[in-house]
Amino acid sequence: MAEVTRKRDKPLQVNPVKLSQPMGATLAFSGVDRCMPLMHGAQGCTSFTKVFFTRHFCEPIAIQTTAVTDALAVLDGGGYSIVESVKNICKKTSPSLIGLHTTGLPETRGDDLRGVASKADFPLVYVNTPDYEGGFESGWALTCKALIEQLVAPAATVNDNKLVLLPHVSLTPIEVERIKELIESFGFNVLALPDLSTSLDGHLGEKQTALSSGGISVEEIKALGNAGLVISVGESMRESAKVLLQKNAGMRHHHFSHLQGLEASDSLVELLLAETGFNGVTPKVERWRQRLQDAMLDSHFSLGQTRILVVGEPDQLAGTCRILHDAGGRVTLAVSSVDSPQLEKIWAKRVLVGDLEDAEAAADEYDLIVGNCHCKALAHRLRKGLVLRGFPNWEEVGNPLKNDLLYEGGAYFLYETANVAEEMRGKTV
Amino acid sequence: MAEVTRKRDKPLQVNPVKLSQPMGATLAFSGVDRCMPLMHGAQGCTSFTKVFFTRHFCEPIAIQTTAVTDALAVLDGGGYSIVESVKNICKKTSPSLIGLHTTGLPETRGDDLRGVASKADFPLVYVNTPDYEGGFESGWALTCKALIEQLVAPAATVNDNKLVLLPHVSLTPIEVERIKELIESFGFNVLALPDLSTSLDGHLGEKQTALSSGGISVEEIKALGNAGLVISVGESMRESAKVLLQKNAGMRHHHFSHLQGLEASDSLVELLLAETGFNGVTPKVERWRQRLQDAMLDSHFSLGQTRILVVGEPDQLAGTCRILHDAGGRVTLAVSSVDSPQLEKIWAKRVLVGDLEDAEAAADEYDLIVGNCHCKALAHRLRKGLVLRGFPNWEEVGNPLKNDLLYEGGAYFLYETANVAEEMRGKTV
Amino acid sequence: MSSKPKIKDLLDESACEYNKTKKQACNAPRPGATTGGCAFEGAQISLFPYADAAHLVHGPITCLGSSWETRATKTTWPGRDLTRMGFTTDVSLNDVIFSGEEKLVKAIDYIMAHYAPTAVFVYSTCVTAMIGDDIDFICRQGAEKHGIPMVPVHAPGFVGSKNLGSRLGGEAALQHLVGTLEPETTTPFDINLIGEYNVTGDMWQYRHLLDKLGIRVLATLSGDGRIKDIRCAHRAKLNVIVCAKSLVSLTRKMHEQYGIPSISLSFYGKRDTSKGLLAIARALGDPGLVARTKKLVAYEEARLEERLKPYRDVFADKKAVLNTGGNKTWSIAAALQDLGLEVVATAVKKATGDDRARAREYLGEKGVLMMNPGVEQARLIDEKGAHLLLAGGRSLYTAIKKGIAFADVNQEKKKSYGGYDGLLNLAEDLKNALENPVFKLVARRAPWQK
Amino acid sequence: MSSKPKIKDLLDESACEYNKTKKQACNAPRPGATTGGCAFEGAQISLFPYADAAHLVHGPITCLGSSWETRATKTTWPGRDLTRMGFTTDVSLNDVIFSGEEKLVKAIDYIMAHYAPTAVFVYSTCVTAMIGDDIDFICRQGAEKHGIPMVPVHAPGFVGSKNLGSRLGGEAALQHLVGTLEPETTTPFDINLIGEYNVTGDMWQYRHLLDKLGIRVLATLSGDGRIKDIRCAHRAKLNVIVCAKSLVSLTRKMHEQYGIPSISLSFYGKRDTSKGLLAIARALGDPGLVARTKKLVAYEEARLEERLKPYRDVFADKKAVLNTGGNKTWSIAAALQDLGLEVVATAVKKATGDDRARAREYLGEKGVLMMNPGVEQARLIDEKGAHLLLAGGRSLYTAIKKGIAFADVNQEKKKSYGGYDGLLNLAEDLKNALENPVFKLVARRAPWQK
Repeated sequence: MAEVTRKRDKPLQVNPVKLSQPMGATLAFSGVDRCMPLMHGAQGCTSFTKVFFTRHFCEPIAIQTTAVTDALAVLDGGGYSIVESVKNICKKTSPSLIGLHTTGLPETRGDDLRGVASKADFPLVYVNTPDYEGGFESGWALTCKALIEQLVAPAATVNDNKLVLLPHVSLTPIEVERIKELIESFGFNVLALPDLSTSLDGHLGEKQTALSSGGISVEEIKALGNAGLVISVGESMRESAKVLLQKNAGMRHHHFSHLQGLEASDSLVELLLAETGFNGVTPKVERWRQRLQDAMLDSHFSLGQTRILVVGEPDQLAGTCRILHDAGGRVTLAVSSVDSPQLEKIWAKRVLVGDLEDAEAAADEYDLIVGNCHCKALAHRLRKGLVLRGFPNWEEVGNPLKNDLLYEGGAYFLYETANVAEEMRGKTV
Repeated sequence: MAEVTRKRDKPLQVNPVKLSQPMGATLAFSGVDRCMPLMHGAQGCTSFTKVFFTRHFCEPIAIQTTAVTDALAVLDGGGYSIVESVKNICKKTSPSLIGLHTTGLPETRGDDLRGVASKADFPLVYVNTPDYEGGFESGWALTCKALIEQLVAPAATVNDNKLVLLPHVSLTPIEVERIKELIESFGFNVLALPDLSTSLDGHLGEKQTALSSGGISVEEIKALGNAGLVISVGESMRESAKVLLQKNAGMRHHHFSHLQGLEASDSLVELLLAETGFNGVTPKVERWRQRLQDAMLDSHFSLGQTRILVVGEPDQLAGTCRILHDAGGRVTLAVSSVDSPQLEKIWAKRVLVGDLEDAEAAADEYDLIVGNCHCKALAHRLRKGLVLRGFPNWEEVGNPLKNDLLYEGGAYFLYETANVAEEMRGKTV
Repeated sequence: MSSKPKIKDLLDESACEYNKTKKQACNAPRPGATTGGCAFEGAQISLFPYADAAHLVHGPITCLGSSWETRATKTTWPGRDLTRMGFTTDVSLNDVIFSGEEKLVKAIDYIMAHYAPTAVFVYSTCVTAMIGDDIDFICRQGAEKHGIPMVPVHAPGFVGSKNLGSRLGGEAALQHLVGTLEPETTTPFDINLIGEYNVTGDMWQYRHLLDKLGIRVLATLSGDGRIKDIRCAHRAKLNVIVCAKSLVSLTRKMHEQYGIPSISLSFYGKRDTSKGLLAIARALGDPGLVARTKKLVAYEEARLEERLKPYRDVFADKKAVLNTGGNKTWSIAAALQDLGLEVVATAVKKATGDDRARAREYLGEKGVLMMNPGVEQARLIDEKGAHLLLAGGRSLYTAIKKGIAFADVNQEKKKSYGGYDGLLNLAEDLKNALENPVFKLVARRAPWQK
Repeated sequence: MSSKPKIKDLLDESACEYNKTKKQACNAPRPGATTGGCAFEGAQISLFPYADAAHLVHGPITCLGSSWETRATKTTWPGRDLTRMGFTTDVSLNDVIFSGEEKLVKAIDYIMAHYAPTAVFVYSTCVTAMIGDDIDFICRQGAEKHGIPMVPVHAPGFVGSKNLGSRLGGEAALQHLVGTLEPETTTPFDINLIGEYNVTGDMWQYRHLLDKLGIRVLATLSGDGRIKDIRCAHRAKLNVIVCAKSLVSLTRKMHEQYGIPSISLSFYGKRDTSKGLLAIARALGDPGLVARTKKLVAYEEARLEERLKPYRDVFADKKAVLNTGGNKTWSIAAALQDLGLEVVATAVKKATGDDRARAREYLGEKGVLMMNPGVEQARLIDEKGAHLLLAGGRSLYTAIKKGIAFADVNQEKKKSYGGYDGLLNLAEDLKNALENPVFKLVARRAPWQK
């Protein structure tokens, strides 16, 4: 499909799109109810991460640091600072889970996380997420996998009405909610792991706690083993699905690369129809499909003459590029933060593992950018249209409610993009 | 509340916001299933109206004209051209209703509409909507009233589960749908009159006809008389509610000035709780209320420093100004297309019946504009932010799906407005 | 003395060779079965592009409220672009009862005080025509008071179609503006462009070529036009009617009054643009100019061909069905052919006899002239194996059902398709349509319908 | 020779009078109970505003990937603003195993080839410090090769807090830049601004006043700074530390090495701005300058008062509770008082002894210094009848519960509150908060909860 350039020939990142693996882990733990994500490393990683997500979600973010310091860095081996952290966290709050994840520092030192965790006298899930490997998407995926491996109880029977949804990191809270809603309309009891739709969706809670509030509960995670069906969304989540299936031989699994656009949405519905034997959907779903069809037609003329750069995580690129392509958008370049098997399947002329300097160098290939707020300076400098998507978006409020998925979200996304494209053309004419 | 200037001291409209009464009538008839709106006047009024709505909704618009001409204009008295029109329309299609509405021409001439209509051997509702009186909002409201007066059968019993919703002209299709959905979640069977949510919501239908497709059916209108409850939204709809209540002494009526913002949304829910005796709402509604609260807080800092001009129809202004005010927005000026009792209740510093020249003269009173696409040139010239709302919006696709109402729509509207305000400030700094 | 033109005379316009057979249809729209704009709209179309003049609509709000800012008629006028503004007296019931004349006078004064235009057009509309407001008198008075031309335009909607309105607009300009001023200089190659409204900048696609040839556009009616220029239009050596049958009577009168000959042509597509330029040169009667024009045309055609090369592969062996009306029936067909597409059918239902003849000429014997396109087009797509349907929005569904590409010929255009360069825009848009997967995709059946 | 500063020395900084009692807390953050940035962030903060220098972060992606474009530190640098760019070697597992030095060298070469900065700062981070990459050597080599200063910054996150990092950044500048160039001219009134990062343009709120007084800003560390200026900083007559305790050791060393005295002040609020300007004038020791400054201060204060008039009514009798940390504890309090608000309480939990003393000074005996603001603030709002809570985002819920206005003191600011003019911005924002109905409204109970 696309011409994929994986190998970076640059010795550095200039204006990076890439985000770190431990940050993905933090976010995944934020989708577990009353969890305290505990980042193992120097205090700065945690501080940066906290500020990053606080600004993106406009919500207080629960997270703590093992605050590894100079002296300890060499001597400790991780045990002391982790044990101390757990102690100090529990002094102030009572989390249902501590989500221990590493940064590059303890990994370089070679901390024995498993050893420390095995001795913890507190519910704790650990995951190795050095920031010199992988990225945001893999950090989230590894954490999801760790949650399954370390928490889910093996089971022998299945509950056919119970369905586990494994969403990739770039799905917004509202998007996860909408997938759940669609599946629920077929009579399933859906559990998303992780589940940001009830934790970071931007709601005014009764009171503030220092822990994540909302998300899937630890008890629910433990009991996932008897779900009849597992649906993973995004290439990065395949591995999580695999380990979940190892918990119960009776589980069945379906995978979706993404859920954007008519075809992908149809596939999910088709699967659900097949699984349930239903012969129809709710009138609402039916209506939104017709609206997406109309949105595709209403936006096709504008998008058909628009050359687009999409910037983001691999699984995010897959869906976004596809829906744009389907409505005629000419995705001439997709800049991916990291490498992924997903890249080959992306509907773009050219896919590049790169940074925003690379995007800038290709400026005459596109008219409009879909990407995070770091793209704003770029768009401004190059006079391109901009649709803000992905992490971070510090320029806008309301990020958790941006829905580009399935029939409804697809319609809105196409309208928004076409409108930005026209606005941009109006300016440059 | 506001300082209201009703009297125009100008002998003309310069860059008008005002739209004509017959156009409001056309739109109202478009919310009746398989109706053919028939505008009585010269062909141009119809042609302008058709193009206007086609571009706004991105949909083919069903409408015909009596095509009054020079010669006939003086002689005919309306009878001939109306009867001929009905005949010609029925040659090609089989409408369930013909919606006859006038323009200034036959009204000036003094056509006896009632007389002609009484002799029609076809289902026909007529309404006098000269364009030298009233405006868009009153044309819609008069039509709704005419539909009730001329179609609804009087009744003596009521069905407590049946509820009639009377929405004002500026509510978008999706907004009407969302009101219906909320009310339906309390177990009501809701019928909206008119109902654009199923006709002009922008869906790809099975096949195209020359008639409106979707909307409330004529049979349903005829049977509205036994509804237990009537809910009118917008000052302009009070009269329609009144005539509906005359059809059945057992009906009860509740009125809402608008349904934007936390308080108004709460009032509707409160009413529904009281009427049904339910002691709670669906988890979804509950969640969206929390999200609206959060949106108010997330947007308050930005809106609190933003001075806003809102332009539109009176009932539209009422809701939009209120939700902005509630989140701290400083609505310094509201420009209304026409006069209305609603104007006194508008949450703005100053309300003016006027045009965009008046708005331009007050340019240093605001930073951001909420208004129709005619405001674009203004915003561009004056370097103001712009949130496109109201009729017409030819600059954007997807207008039928813009939802600013109730908890969910309110949250999205505040986020959108705050984001535009910040974007605007970022540019001018 | 009223400035109202005699409608019947205009309808009987002798210069319109197919008029005899169509008079009835032109004349009386059928109630309940009519589409298209009214005379008022037509008059606005023909006069509105004067950006230095105020266009004041004397009527209720429908006439202007629904129509201002709908036409992208571009201008180089350095002052405030009055075509992007809307002025209307918005007459009320009170005015209907007691006359709207006082309001109109005040409105003119207001406009003069605030916008100082170089002229004011006052458009009567159905209601104000019926109540008998004397716009002739008011304009005369206003012109005297303010010292600029004020033009009453008598084209209320009820007198007839858009087409008729355009003629009425032209008449008003002829009667009140043409011949009221003398140009500072004249040249042997002065022409007027009549009926070119510069929508989306169409005129600018060829005007620079006229400049290059030394042909001066003295005045336009009315694209990127100036009031002072149209007032001098009687000194032109040639009237060039651009794709606008409706103004034939205007040019005939100018011939009668000022001895200016006229030619009618189109700047749509490569061949017609070339033909048009040569026709002007020939009509101006200078052999040197004709030679220069031939050279220029050859150069421009070669340049265009070069730039069309990337599109050749996309269009090769592609067949199109065209469903539109009027002169688009053949002018778009010609442009499509210029791009290398085969036009297998074109609708002629809403075309004049002249247009049909031209369509036949361009399509050849094999081409189908559809008299009932709504029914025929679907069948022809199958029979001919067409790849592209160009039609109005309602036909989109036909294209989707057939799974072929669609282009909306009525879509409000933002870029010009005129002249040589405009053809590149058309090529780009059609390429985008042909390559757009949406038409096939959107036809997917829903999972629950399988 | 390593350029690594001795951390212990910095922590023991004698110029910090409250240090003795707080050493432990400064030194070791408590695992699982620590907030705030690391040394790397602090170093970036203090050096990043040099827009003409490239800031290359040698480490894995977390350090820069999450932090670039987060600080609105404004500049007048006419070249490409390098503070709005992010450069990082993004070290991989391979680099961790085999050393990242080669990559770093190439990265520097790349930056020089593509962006030609006037200097390069190379920041070590936890991982690259642990694997022992020799950034001193690489910078030395790079400086020789490219002929510009290359500054190794040894502030990996694990050495300590943001505060310590700022000192380390300052040390790096002192060691590698200060004194490496001579200014073209000097004046008797040359000063350096130390610790002013011109965030949101704070510095520009008073810099024009210094200009007016004839005080020249020779160099800044580092707001709107230039590399060539900081290299000449050793010729200043005075170091002015702006609201930044952390750089006290730097100025002490500059005093020792170059004999430059220093003063510490704040430009926040009316009184402190005036005091600050006068302190500079006095420290420069010129009676004429002092007299001029007094006059200017009087003029500016009067001008400010005039412009604050419209706000007086809004703030009259309004009481505020302030919950923040560090020097904001008293500096914001002072500014609030300047606006006419009564500050009934301020949090001192996260303040130094010096800050607490100042807070007491500003609030007087009646004011409450909160040691446990999380618990105390809600009670104090009731007791004192406060109208406004200024705190971090988490306290918003307290304000809502109490139905009073809230202002987020940690909110990422886009406009400056500094100097006289900045106080007007603060006034406007607080007026907006006090008048905003949202805090009361959002507290409405849901209909189903009534």
